[in-house]
Amino acid sequence: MLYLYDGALNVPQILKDWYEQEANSNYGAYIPFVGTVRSEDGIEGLSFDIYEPILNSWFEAWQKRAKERGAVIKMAHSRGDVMLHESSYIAAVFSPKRRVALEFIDEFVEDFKASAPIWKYDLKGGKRIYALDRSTAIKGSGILR
Amino acid sequence: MLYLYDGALNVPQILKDWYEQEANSNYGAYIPFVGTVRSEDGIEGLSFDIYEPILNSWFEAWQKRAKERGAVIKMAHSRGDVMLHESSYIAAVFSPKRRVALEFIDEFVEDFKASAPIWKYDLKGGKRIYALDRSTAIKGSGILR
Amino acid sequence: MVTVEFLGPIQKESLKLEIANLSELAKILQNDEEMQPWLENSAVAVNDMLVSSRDIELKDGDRVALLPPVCGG
Amino acid sequence: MVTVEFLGPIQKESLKLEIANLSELAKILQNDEEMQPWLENSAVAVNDMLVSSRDIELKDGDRVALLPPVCGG
Repeated sequence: MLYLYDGALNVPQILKDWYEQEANSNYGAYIPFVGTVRSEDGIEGLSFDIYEPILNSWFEAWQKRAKERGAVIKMAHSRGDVMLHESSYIAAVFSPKRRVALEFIDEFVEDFKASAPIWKYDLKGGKRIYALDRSTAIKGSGILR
Repeated sequence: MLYLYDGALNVPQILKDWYEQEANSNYGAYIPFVGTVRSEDGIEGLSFDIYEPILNSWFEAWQKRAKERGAVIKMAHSRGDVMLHESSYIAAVFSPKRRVALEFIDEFVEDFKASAPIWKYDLKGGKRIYALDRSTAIKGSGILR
Repeated sequence: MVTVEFLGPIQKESLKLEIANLSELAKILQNDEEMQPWLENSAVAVNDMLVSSRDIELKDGDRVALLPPVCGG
Repeated sequence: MVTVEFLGPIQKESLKLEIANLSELAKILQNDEEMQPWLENSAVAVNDMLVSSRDIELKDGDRVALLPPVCGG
């Protein structure tokens, strides 16, 4: 339930597909988080690199944690360029009860930001500039220094 | 940005409409919470009464709090009957940054549960039974006892 | 004349009463046995504003509402 | 032979090295001036598992990856 797309996400379609996939699973709460490219610092858009093998194992570990709490997670992310006001990221939690879903979406999105092997670049003046200042070193970084 | 409907909500349509309404507002995060009727205790569905004047003023107070933090809230709720696996509630927060949206959706949904003047009934054996055991007395209740 | 409405699951027709404050309303409703449990757990709004004390003066045309425990969503 | 890959924004071709552990890799990369800042802030994965210590033995066919700071979403 991890979906990677080239370019911007079709948000209404993905939110609809996921809702319909779980329509008969008896979950009481569905909380998607949608991340959209904001206009700031004169960027034209963002671009993303993804390292899939580690993203997959990171996601599977979260799916297991979700399952232990009776929940399920879905996630979609863009590869390559995503322009202003387009969306690059959707994460969603389904769970029987609202508290689990509200807590899980927060924990998941924060760990995603800190750990998922995805690199962000600003698109500016036709160049692709690594967004180092907004990036987070993965826990345990620096062991080779 | 408070929408009341007779019967179940068209979730994909509402999520799409809201996304498109704010497509150029430069919000970076969009977090809807969707509440769906679960099969439990042999119910056939739920039914809702709403007292709109107080719901409107409660919602407007929250919209003002959201605005102070640069965010906006939207909410949809059903009136009357909503059957199993149909949805009766959507709340959504849009904000420039993710932390505000993640915190706001949690606070909003919890206060909604505790304060919004909506009454829930189980539909069971053709009857409409007030769900007192799952209901919360509004803060300040009991002053006439 | 003050109108008193009973919201949601409270099965009671609205009342029109000559009362000057919420304490007078409390006395009237306490005499209605079916209202006892609702008085315990209901909130009160005057002209659609929730109030937290009985010390509210009422004037002609005011509307009082009783709101029993809620459960939206 | 161990393959070393540099992910995301690190502009460096992958290497094939005869090394027995991550400490040997560290010594080699520390001699590459352009790699200095990346060694400070990159995490290390061996065969796609993140590791938290240099005390990892490497064997023929292992794959090491350097992961610089991330920012998905």
